[in-house]
Amino acid sequence: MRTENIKKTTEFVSQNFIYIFLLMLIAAIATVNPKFLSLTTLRDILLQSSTRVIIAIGMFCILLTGGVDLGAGRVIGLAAVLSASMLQTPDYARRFFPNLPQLPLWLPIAIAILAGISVGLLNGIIISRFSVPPFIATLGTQVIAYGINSIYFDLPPNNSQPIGGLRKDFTFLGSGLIGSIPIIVIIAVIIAAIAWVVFTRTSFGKYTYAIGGNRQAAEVSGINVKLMLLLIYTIAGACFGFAGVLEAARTGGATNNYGFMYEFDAISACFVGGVSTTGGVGTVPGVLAGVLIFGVINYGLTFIGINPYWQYILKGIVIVVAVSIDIRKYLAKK
Amino acid sequence: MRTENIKKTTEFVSQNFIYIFLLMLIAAIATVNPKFLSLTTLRDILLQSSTRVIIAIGMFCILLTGGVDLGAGRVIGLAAVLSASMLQTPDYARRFFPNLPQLPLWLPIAIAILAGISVGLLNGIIISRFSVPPFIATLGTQVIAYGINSIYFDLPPNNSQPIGGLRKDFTFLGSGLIGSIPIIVIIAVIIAAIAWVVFTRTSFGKYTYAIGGNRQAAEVSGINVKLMLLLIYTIAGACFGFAGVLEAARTGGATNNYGFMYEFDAISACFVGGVSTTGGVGTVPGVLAGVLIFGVINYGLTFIGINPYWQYILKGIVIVVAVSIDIRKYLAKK
Amino acid sequence: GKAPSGGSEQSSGSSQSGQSQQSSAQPYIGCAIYKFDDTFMTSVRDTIAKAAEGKAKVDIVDSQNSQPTQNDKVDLFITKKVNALAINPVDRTAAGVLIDKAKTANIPIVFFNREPLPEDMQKWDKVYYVGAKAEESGTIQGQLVVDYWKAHPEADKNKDGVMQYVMLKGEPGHQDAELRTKYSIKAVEDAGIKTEKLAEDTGMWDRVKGQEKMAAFLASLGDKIEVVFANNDDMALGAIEALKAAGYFKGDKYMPVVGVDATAPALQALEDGTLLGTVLNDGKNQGNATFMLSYVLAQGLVPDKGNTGYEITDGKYVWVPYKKITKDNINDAK
Amino acid sequence: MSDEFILEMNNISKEFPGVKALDDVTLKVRKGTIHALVGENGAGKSTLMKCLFGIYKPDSGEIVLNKNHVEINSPIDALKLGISMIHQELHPVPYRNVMENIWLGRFPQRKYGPLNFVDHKKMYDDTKALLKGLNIDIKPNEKVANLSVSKVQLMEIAKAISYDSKIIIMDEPTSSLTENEVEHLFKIINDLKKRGVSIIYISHKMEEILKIADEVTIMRDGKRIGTWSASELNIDMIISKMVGRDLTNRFPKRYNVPGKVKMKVENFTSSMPNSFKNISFEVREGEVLGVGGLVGAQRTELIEAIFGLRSVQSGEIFINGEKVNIKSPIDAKKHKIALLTEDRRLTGIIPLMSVLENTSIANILKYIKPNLLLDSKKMRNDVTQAVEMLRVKTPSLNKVIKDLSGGNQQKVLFARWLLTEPEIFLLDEPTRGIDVGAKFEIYTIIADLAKQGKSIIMISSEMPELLGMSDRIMVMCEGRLSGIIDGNKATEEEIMRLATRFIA
Ligand SMILES: Nc1ncnc2c1ncn2[C@@H]1O[C@H](COP(=O)(O)OP(=O)(O)OP(=O)(O)O)[C@@H](O)[C@H]1O
Ligand SMILES: Nc1ncnc2c1ncn2[C@@H]1O[C@H](COP(=O)(O)OP(=O)(O)OP(=O)(O)O)[C@@H](O)[C@H]1O
Ligand SMILES: [Mg+2]
Ligand SMILES: [Mg+2]
Repeated sequence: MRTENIKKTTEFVSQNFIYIFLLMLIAAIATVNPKFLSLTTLRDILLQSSTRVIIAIGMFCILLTGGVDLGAGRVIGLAAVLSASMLQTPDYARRFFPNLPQLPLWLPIAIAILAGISVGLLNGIIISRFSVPPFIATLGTQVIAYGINSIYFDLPPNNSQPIGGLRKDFTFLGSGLIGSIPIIVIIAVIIAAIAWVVFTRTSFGKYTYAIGGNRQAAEVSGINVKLMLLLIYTIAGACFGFAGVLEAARTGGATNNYGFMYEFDAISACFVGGVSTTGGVGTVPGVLAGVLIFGVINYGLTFIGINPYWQYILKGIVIVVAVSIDIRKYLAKK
Repeated sequence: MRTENIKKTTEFVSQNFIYIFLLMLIAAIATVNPKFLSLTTLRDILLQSSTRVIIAIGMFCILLTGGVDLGAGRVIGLAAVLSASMLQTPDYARRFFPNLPQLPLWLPIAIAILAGISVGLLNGIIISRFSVPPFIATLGTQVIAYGINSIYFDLPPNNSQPIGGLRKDFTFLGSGLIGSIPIIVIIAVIIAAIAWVVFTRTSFGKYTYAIGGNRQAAEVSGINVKLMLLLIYTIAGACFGFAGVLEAARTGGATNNYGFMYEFDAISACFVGGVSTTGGVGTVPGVLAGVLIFGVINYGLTFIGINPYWQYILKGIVIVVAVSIDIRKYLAKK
Repeated sequence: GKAPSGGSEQSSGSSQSGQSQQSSAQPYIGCAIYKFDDTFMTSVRDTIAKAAEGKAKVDIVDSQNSQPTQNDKVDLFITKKVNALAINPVDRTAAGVLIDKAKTANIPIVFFNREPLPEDMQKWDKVYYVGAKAEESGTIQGQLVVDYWKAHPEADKNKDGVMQYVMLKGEPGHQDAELRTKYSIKAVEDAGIKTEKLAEDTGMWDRVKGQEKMAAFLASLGDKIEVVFANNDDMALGAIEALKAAGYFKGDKYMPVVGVDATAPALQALEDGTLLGTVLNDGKNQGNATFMLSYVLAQGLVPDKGNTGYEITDGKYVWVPYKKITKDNINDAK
Repeated sequence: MSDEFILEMNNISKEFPGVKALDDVTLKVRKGTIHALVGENGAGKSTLMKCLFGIYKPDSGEIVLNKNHVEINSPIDALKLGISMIHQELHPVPYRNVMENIWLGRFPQRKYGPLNFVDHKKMYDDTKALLKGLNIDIKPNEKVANLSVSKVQLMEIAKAISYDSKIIIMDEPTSSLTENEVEHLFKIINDLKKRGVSIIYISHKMEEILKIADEVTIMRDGKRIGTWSASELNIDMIISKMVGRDLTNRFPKRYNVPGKVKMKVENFTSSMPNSFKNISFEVREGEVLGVGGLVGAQRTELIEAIFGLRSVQSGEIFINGEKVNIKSPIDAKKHKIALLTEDRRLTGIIPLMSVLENTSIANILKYIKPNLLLDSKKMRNDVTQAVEMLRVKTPSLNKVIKDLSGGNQQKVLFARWLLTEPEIFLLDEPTRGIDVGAKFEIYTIIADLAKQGKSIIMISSEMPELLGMSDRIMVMCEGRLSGIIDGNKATEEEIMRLATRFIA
C-alpha cells in the first residue's frame, strides 16, 4: 500500500517533472524576494513570453518532424522591419517611405507574414524536394533572409536607421489591454490552443508525430511526407513572421537585428519542455512550460538583481539540470 | 565503351563534387578578377582558414558521433582571454595581472587549452553519463562558459577592457613565418594530418564512425561508447581551446566576445564538406574542402568587391546549392 | 536614378566595376567597419561612401563584430595593395597588430570611432585617429542627468539626496558598454551628487531586451527608481515602452531616461518628452574626416588642416566631439 | 484456381549502383490465390515487391492490375489501388500507440462543423474489433515501443489486413513469430483467400511455403527461374531450383562430444519485475544448447543479461569453474563470449559503414600495430576469409552494408563475431531471414564451432532448427525455466508442452 503510493508519486513526478520544475523555480525566486508573487509579475512574464510562445510553437512543429529551423530569428527580424516600415505615423519625420499613404492595418501585417511564409516555403522546398538536412538548409536561408532584410533596411532614405514612430493602432496590438489582459497574451493563448487541438486531435498533428517518429513508416502508410514537410515549414514560417510583427508592435520599433538568436531560445524552450531532439515526441503544454521556465528565469533573475554574468551561469545550469532529470523518463530501463 | 566512360565520369563527379565545387568557385572568382590567382591570395586564404580548420576538426569528431557542440565559440573566447591575460608584455600599461612575472610561453597556453579540455570533459560527462542530448547539453555549458569568461574578463583592474599588449613570442605564433609559410598554417596542416590518420587508420577513428553509425550496435560490439564520447568531447574541447589561443596570438588581443558563433562556421563547413547531420559519415579532406569553400567565399567576395549584404545572400545560396547537389550521392535511388 | 535593389553601393568612386583601379589616378582605400548592423556606424560608412564619390575608390567591408575577421579583411586589403587603410577596430587593443601589418606593407592607416591605445599610436608615424573619446559619451549622459536633477528637486523621489538609478548595459565586455557605464556615473558623482545603483543588467543593445529588463526592474523596485541610464538609445526606447506600460509619462508621472546615439526614433522620443536626452556621436564629421585623412594619405601626402579641413592634434588625432542632445537642440542632430 | 490474373508485373528490371537487382522479371498472380515468392538472400524478392508498392521505381517493365496498365509512383498510389504490404524491415512509429500505427494515413474522422477531427473512440473500437477478429492480443492504446518484436510484427499484419486490399504483400511476415502464431497467421491468410484476396507471400521457410502456397515463383540473382503450382513441388525441388544445385541435407551431420562444463549460470534474476527469474543452467564445451519458448518468454532478455547488456538483480556466472563478473559487453568479450543479437537493424549493422568495417569492428583492437595504426592488410585478409566462408554476396568489401540484402547482412554480422574467436557463442535467432542455402552454411559453422570445442547457446523459434541442431534444449516460459531436454530425443510436442507450462 505505502510503497504503491510512493511508486505512483515517483511516476507522477517523473512524468510531470517539467511542470514541477517550473513551480520550484518560482518558489525559489519568491523565497529570495516574496514580491515576485504578484499579478504584475505574472502579467509581465506572460507578456514577455507571448511572442516566444508563438515562435516556440512554430519551432515545435518543425522539431516534431525531426527537423530544426535555425533561421527563425532572421525571419522575425525581416517581418518586424517589413511591417514597421509600412506602419509609421504620417507625420513622423524620418519615414521609411516618405510618401506612403495610410495603409489599412492588416495589409503590412499580411505582407510581413507572407514574407515569413515565403522563407518557410523555401525551406520546405529545399528540405523536402532536395533532401537537404534542415540544419544546413535553414542555416543557408537564414543568411539569405538576413541579407535581404539588411538591404531593405538600408534603402534610402532610411539608410539603416532604426525604424520608429509606429502607428498607435499598430502598437496597440503589442501593448494594448483587453480588460486587464494584454492583447498579445490573448493572441498567444489562442495560437497555443489551436496548436494543442491540432496536435492532439487532428490527422495533420498525428501525421507530424509519425513523420518524426519514423519517416519510413509514415511514407509506407501513404502519408505524403514531402507535402507535409512543405506545409509544416510554411506554417512555422507564418508563426515566425507573425511573431516578428508582434515584436515590432510591442517595442514600437524595428531594426534588421531584431530576432537575432531567437531560434535558440525557442529550441531550448522546446527541448527543456520535453520535445525530443530526434523528433516524434513532445506536447504543446510541455513547450509552454519550457517557454515559461525561461521567462521566469530571465525575468526572475533580473527581478532579484542577480549580476548578468551569474545569470548566464545559472541559466546554463538550469538547462542542463532540467533536461538531465527530465530525460530519465525516456531512458530504457535496463 | 562511351557510355561506360560517361557513367564513370558522372560517378567521379558525384563522389568528389565538393572538391570540384571548390575549384569552380575559385575559377568563378578568378574570372571576375584574374589577380585572385596569386600566391599572396593563396597564403591569405590559408592563413584565415587555419584556426577554422582546427575548430572544424574538433567539431568533425563530435559530428561524426552524431552529436554537436554549440559551445565551441565560447570555449574559444575563454581560451583566448585566459591565454592573453597571462601573456602581456611586462611594460604594458593596462596589464590584466599587473604584477605577474614573465611566465614561460607554454604555461598560459597550457592553462587555456586545459580550460577547453575542462569544458569538453564537462560536456562529455553530461552527454554520456546523464544522456542529455548534445544540442542542449552544449547549449547549457556554452552559456556557463561565457558567464565564467565574462566574470574573469571583468576582474579588476581589467574591468572588461579588451586585453592587448601581448608578448612578441606569443604573437609570433599567430603571425610569424617559417620560410615563407605562416606558422599557423603549418600547425593547422599538422593537426589535419593527424586527424586524417586517426580517422582512417586507427581503431579510435573507426569506433567514432561506428558510434555515429549505430550507437547500439557499437555498444553490443564491445565498444565503450560512454568513454569514447567522453574522450571525443574532451579532444574537441582541446582543439577549441587551442584555436582560441591561436586567435589571440593572431590578433594580438582578446575579449570575451571572441569566438562568438564560430561553431556555426565550423558546423557549416563540416556539413558542406559532406559530413552527415546524423553522424557516422564524413572525411577529413571533405572537412578541409568545406572550410576552404567558406574561406574562398569570404575572401573572394570581398576581393571582387561585393557589397557585404549581397555576400550574405550569395553565401546562403552557395551553402544550399552545394549541399543539395552533394547530398545526391547518398540518396537512395528510387 | 539609383537602383534600390542593388542595396547600398558600398564600393563607390568613378568605377563601379569594383576593382583594379588602384594603379590609375584614383587612390584606393580599404575601409573596415566593426559591425555593419550598428546604427551609428552605418551613418559613418554612408558618409564615407558619399565623400569618396568621384575622388577615390573605397572598399567598405564588414568585420562582423569579430576582431579576427577584421584582421582577415586587413590582410586582404594589403594583398590588394590599397593606398590607405581606414579601420574602425572591433577591439581597440588589437590596433597594435594591425599597425604592424600596415607598417610592414607601408600603408598608412587611419583608425576611427574607437581610439587605439596611445602606446600603439606611437608605433609608427603614419597612424592616425579620427573620433571622440569613448568616455565622453558617458560623461555627457551623466551631465544630462545632473542638469535635470539640479533643475528638478522632485526628481529625488525619496528625498534622501541620493540618486537611485538603474543601468541598462550593452553587450557585456563591449568596450563602449563598459566605458559609458563607468563614466556616466562618474560624471554624476563628480558633480557632487551621491548615487546608488539599484540594479544593473544587460540589454544587449537591444530594444526588446531593454524593455523586458526594465519591466522586471519596475516590478521589483517600483517607485524607488529615480533615473534610468541606458548605454544606447535602443535600450532607452525599450525602457520607455516598459515605463509607459507602468503608467509613466502620463500626467506628472515622469522618469528621466538617457541614451546615446541620437537615432531617429530617439529624437522623436525627445520631442514627445519621454526621453530626457541623448548623446550625438557626430557621424557626418567622423566619416568626412576619416575619408579626408585617408584620401590625403593615400596620395602619399602628409595630412594637415589645409588639405583635410580638420584640425590635427599632436600630429595624429582629429577629435570629433560628442554632442549633448536634448529637446532644445534636436535640430543639431537631424 | 481462377485463371484470371489480378496482377501482372511484366519484364521488370531494376538496377542499383553496382547491382542488377531485377533482370527482366515477370510475376503473375491469380485472384484469390496465395503466390509464394522464393529465392536466396539477395535474389531480388523484396526489391520486386518494393517496385509493386511504389517504394522503388523500376527502370523498365510494366505493371498491369485487373487488366489495366497502372503507374505506381508511391505507396499512396499502391494503397489506393488496393495493394497493401507487410514490410520485411518493420516500420512502426515507436512513441505512438498501436491504434495510431494501424490507422496511420487514414484516421477515422469526425466532423465538428467545418472542422475535421480524429475520432479517437471509433479508432479505438475499430482497432479492438480488428485485433479481436484476428485473435491478436494487443491493447489498442499500448505504446509500440513497449511491444516485443513479435507483437510489432502481429500489429503490422493486422495493419496490412485492415486496408481491405485486393492484394496483400507479405515479405517474411513470420520472421519473428513462433509456430503458434504462424499457425494463426495461416488461418487468417486462408480466410482472406476465401474472400478473394490475393496474397504474395515471401518466406525462407520451405515448410510454410508448401503448406500454404498455391503457386510458387522462384527467383535467383535477380532473374525469374519459373513459376510452378505448389502441388508439383517438394522442398528439395524448390531448394535446388533456387540455389542452382542440389542440397540434400537441411542440417549438417553432428559429431558433438560435449566435454567439461564451460559456463554455468546460477540463479539469474532480472532487475525488471516481469522478466526472467531464477534461471540456472550450464553449457559444456563442444555443445549446442538450444533455447526454445514462446515469444515473450524472456529468452532474449536472459542472454542479453549474460552478455552484460541488461542488469540483473541476482545471479552468478561461472566460466571454467571461476566466477566472473560481466557488467558490459566489454567484460563479456574479455571472457570470450560473443552475441549475435535478435534485431539486426537496431543492434547489429552499422548501415553506412562498409562490409569490411562492419565485419572487423568488434575485433579491430587485434589489428593495432606497435605504431598504433591498424594493420589494414591483415584485417582485409581475415575479413575476406570470413566473408567467403559464409558466402556473403557483395560486390566488394567496400560496399556499405545497408545495400546488402537482409540475409547477407545477417551473414556479415555472423562473420563479425566469428572473427573475435569466441569460446561461448550466444546466438539469438541466428537464421532469421536467411535463405536455406545460407542456413545450411550457418548450421555447418555452428557444428564446426562445436566440434572445435566451443560452446553455443542458440535461441530459436523454429522447431526444426532447434531439433536439428541442439544437443540439449532448454525451454523457457514466462521468464522461468520450464525444463531442459535431450536434443536427440526431444519432440515438437514436448517442447510446446514445456513452453506453455506456466501459462494459466
Ligand atoms: N537500396 C539499395 N541500394 C543498393 N542495392 C540494393 C538496395 N536494395 C537492395 N539492393 C540489392 O539488390 C539485391 C536484391 O535485394 P533484395 O532485398 O530484393 O533481396 P531479397 O531477395 O529480398 O533478399 P532477402 O531474402 O535477404 O531479403 C541485393 O543484391 C541487394 O544488395
Ligand atoms: N524495450 C522494452 N520495453 C518494455 N518492455 C519490453 C521491451 N522489450 C521487450 N519488452 C517486453 O518483454 C517481453 C519479452 O519480449 P521478447 O521479444 O524479448 O521475448 P523473447 O522470449 O526473448 O522472444 P524472442 O523469441 O523473440 O527472442 C515482451 O512481452 C515485451 O512486452
Ligand atoms: Mg528481402
Ligand atoms: Mg526477444
